[in-house]
Amino acid sequence: MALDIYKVNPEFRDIMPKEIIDLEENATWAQNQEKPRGIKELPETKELLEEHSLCAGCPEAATLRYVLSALPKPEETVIVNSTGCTSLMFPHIALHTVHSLFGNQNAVASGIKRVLEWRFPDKQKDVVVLAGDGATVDIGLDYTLQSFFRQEKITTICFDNEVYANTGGQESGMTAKGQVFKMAPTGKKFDKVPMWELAKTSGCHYSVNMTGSAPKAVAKAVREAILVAREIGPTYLNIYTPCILEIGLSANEGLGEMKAGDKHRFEFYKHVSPEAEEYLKKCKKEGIL
Amino acid sequence: MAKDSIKIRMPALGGQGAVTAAHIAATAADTEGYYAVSNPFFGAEKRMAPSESYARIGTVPIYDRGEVIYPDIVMIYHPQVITMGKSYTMPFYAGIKENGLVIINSDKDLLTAEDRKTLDDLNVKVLTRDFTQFAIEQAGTELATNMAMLGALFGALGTVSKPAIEEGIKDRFLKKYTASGGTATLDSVIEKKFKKKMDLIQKNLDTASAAFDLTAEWCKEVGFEQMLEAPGK
Amino acid sequence: MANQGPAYYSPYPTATYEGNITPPEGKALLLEDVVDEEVAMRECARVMLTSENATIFPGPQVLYGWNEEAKKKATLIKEIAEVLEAKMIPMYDYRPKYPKIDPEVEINPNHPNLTIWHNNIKAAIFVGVHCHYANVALKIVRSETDCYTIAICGLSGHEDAMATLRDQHTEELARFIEIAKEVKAELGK
Amino acid sequence: MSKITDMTKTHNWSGQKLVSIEHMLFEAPRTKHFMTGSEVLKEAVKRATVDASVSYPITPQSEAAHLIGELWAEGYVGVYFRGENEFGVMSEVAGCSMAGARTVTTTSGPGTLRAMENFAMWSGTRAPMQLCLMARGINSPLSIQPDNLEVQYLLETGCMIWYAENVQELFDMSLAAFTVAEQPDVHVPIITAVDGFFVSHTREAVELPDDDIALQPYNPYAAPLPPIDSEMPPGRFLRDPFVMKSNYISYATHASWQWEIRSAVERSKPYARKLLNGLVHTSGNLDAEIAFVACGTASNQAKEGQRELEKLGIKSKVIKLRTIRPFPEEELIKELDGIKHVFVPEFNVVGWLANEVKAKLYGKVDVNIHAGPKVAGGMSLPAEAIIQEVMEVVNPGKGA
Repeated sequence: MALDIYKVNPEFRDIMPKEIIDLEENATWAQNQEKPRGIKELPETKELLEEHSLCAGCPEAATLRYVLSALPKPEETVIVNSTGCTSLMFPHIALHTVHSLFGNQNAVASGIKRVLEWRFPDKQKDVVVLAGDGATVDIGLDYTLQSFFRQEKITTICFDNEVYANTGGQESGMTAKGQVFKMAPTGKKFDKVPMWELAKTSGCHYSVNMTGSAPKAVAKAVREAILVAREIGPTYLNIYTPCILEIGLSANEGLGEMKAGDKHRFEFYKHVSPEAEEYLKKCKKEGIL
Repeated sequence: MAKDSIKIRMPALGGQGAVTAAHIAATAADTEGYYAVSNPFFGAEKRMAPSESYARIGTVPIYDRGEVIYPDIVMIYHPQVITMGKSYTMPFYAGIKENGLVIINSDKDLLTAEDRKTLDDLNVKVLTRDFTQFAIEQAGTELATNMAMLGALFGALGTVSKPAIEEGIKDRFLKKYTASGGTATLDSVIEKKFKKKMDLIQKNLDTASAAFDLTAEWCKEVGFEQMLEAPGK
Repeated sequence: MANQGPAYYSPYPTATYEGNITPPEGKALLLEDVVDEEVAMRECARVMLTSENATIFPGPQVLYGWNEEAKKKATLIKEIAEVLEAKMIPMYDYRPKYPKIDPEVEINPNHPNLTIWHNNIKAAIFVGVHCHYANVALKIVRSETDCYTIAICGLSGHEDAMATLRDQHTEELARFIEIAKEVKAELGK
Repeated sequence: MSKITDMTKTHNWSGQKLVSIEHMLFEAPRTKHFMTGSEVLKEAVKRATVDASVSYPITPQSEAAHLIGELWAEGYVGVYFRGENEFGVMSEVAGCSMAGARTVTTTSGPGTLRAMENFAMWSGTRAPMQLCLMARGINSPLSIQPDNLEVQYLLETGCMIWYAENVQELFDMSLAAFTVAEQPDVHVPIITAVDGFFVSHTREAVELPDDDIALQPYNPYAAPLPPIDSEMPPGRFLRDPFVMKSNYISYATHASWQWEIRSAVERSKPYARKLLNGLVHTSGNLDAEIAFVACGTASNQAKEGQRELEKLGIKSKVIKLRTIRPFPEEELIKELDGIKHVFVPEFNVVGWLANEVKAKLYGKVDVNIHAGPKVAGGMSLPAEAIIQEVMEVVNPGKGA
């Protein structure tokens, strides 16, 4: 039934704007496809994200497009957000989503996931958390980690821009040591929180640190993380999506910044638990990866 | 003149079973046809630290809740309530009403001359007795002290029958009740001690019954009159 | 554009603060009066047939074919539009749209007044809109426009509309069509 | 564990026969039990076809929260776990409720304040869960005693607030609460408050229907917003979007949204009048010139005071407010006909109910409103104290 919520009744097709008809006819819903959805379809198909008000050239906006293109089954996926720049995109995602409060995203997602499992025992509904580094690692750290400890079957994606961007550029726990931001006028005094490692030791079966520079790599990680969360347990993705505004780059320089990160501070890190490893092999065999 | 309702305060030490006793007292009174309410003191009680519970019994609906400030009956479960001031209320008889009753579990008289005068002026009768020793004699364990105290209470009241008390005790130990972790542990210790639940209940009943008789006899001796109206039909 | 001034920035007073709430089961609400459903249906039809640019705003619950009732309702609503000679402008989702809506072709609950102003709509039916967003929109509309609003609701109705019908399912919509046809004939249209 | 698919048209997943709230409250035969407030909440939840509950320990609500866990283990409740702290728990139950579950949780005192940000979010997102609040003191200094100051903090959260006087009322109210909160035109959270310990830990007689019946399940599709389950249009749906002026929209959306929450609370009145047998209950001497206006245990104490005053030849009546949000203004004004002195007994240092009563009656009724007698920090409020306060006002200088 989930895909039916996008089907426009014939009586109203003539009055509906194109973007809505497109969503029904031209988006890559998993149910309509044999092959896994992916980044390659972005140019030809209707995207799940409509126009939003992030800064021009924001790497977060681009990375969200990759994430949405890679959801294994968007029509059965709920995304939980938190306060921050990302929340300016959320109303425009063509899925059921929740904003809630600043920092409580993994708690809300835990409740949603458990109830969806209870209400739909015969369906597979994915719950994904997508929030910034302030929400995930500072104000919401307790709820992030506790959801890992409890082995909640959700995927947590942190768009790590190393700063509180929406509030105007303040230091976060994910800011690099020495960086001067507001509230750290003489530079940050402690190291960047190694959240991907905390995720591993806190029980995540899949934990990745990467940048948003390579769309395919992002899509692959998203897909693997969600599949592992379905069957095995919590998964975590830390994706560097720099705030070009706060580090003084122009709209076309975000990609270069991420590429530089790939070689240095955001060198690819991946932890996969043995159970997850085995499960992913199985997925590959079955062609769902 | 007998009253339409009375309030009972039970200062004790954590682990003595005063909360359980108040619970059973109210259940027994309810069985007898009274309105009855029981509650513990609302604190972070620990074993051997002060602990207090309350029961209210009447022939009219009982609205009053919480700590009993003006009791008709005060039951002291442990000498340390008086000697070490392990009590929420000082002195232990604070607020006691005229013609009231104090029951003290102690092997010696703990009242000062001043205490005695205050209580005499209010015509409050005092029964001091070693109910712990009594429990050991009757049930073979000091854990039945609360049953002895309970029996003493009803012996003094005279209007709640032994079958109703029996009902109250059985209800408490046969049904599943919510209890704090400490109480639940003690429940299981008691159960282990008696091996069989019915054995435990019988010993408790016997202890309460013997204390009932003893106190009823004492009331006659000292001229303690009926305090609470008989329950309505 | 309707009158606007400091008092109109807030949609206060809402109907509940004037003492009006949703009608009891089996009844309808016309302004502050609880009336029989048929009385309200007649009045709704009359207003729609006699007001400038009467428009129906179908919401997501009827726009999409997510269950059998929605599919049947879609057919009936189309017929209502034909009988009432009303235009249809969809409220297809509730997002605060960026950068702006096109008031010719859509209505958005966050600023429904824009569509009403732009199209000079003097009477409108909200149908299939989730109650919360219907109420958010109706409160704005009642304070910022002079549009006569009608809420045809599958649940408990909407006191912030000028007229509301509650528990409206396919049977009730069919009955409304019949009544609208009668009223239309009476009006000599 | 039960499965939701075990539910039939006539029976829920734990095999209980589904009945209407009217049958549950007014028609089903009842038998007498002797239990505490914590135990009776379990009995209510057991009969309420509850999908989900999340718990966290804090005195005095812990026992009620344990017992709901037992119901889950016994198959009566679908989802149950211990959260990390009250802020987390109140977010977890928000997730449960938004995902379409009939949801209940409990908290007390400092837990209420820790979770505070959630309550306005709950009402803002029209999530109709029930919070059973067993009120206690708030820090500092630390106290676990019955004191209901925390209720004042909840008054403007947009949640309904009902106040139960005793164990029996807690049972009946918490069942009615699910039904009223889930009405499509209400559909906001409900806080059923009791004074901790005075109700949670006090053992008294209650009349309960048998436990082989239960309320009809919650229907998340008869709601003012779609549940977050990808099963109801619109497919593009953020449950609680940014609507502030900066990038989109206007002030009007947020304002209208907030008025709508308050309107929803008002719309609960007819349902509550029916299921609670009125929003106020009055007892005592109906021709009196002295009235106590109270809620919760304070109305219990006022009744004790009224009875003692009557023995002294002084007439008074007790007007018990059963709902605080919505505030039963009409009913209260009617009950105050002929009254000269209003006393508002309370278990907190502020006198928040007196403030409420004064604000709501200002300019409408010509009575003297005395903010008291009040006690705080968990003290009892004996009839003796009530009599003294009344005497000082009506019979100054002469004492009781």
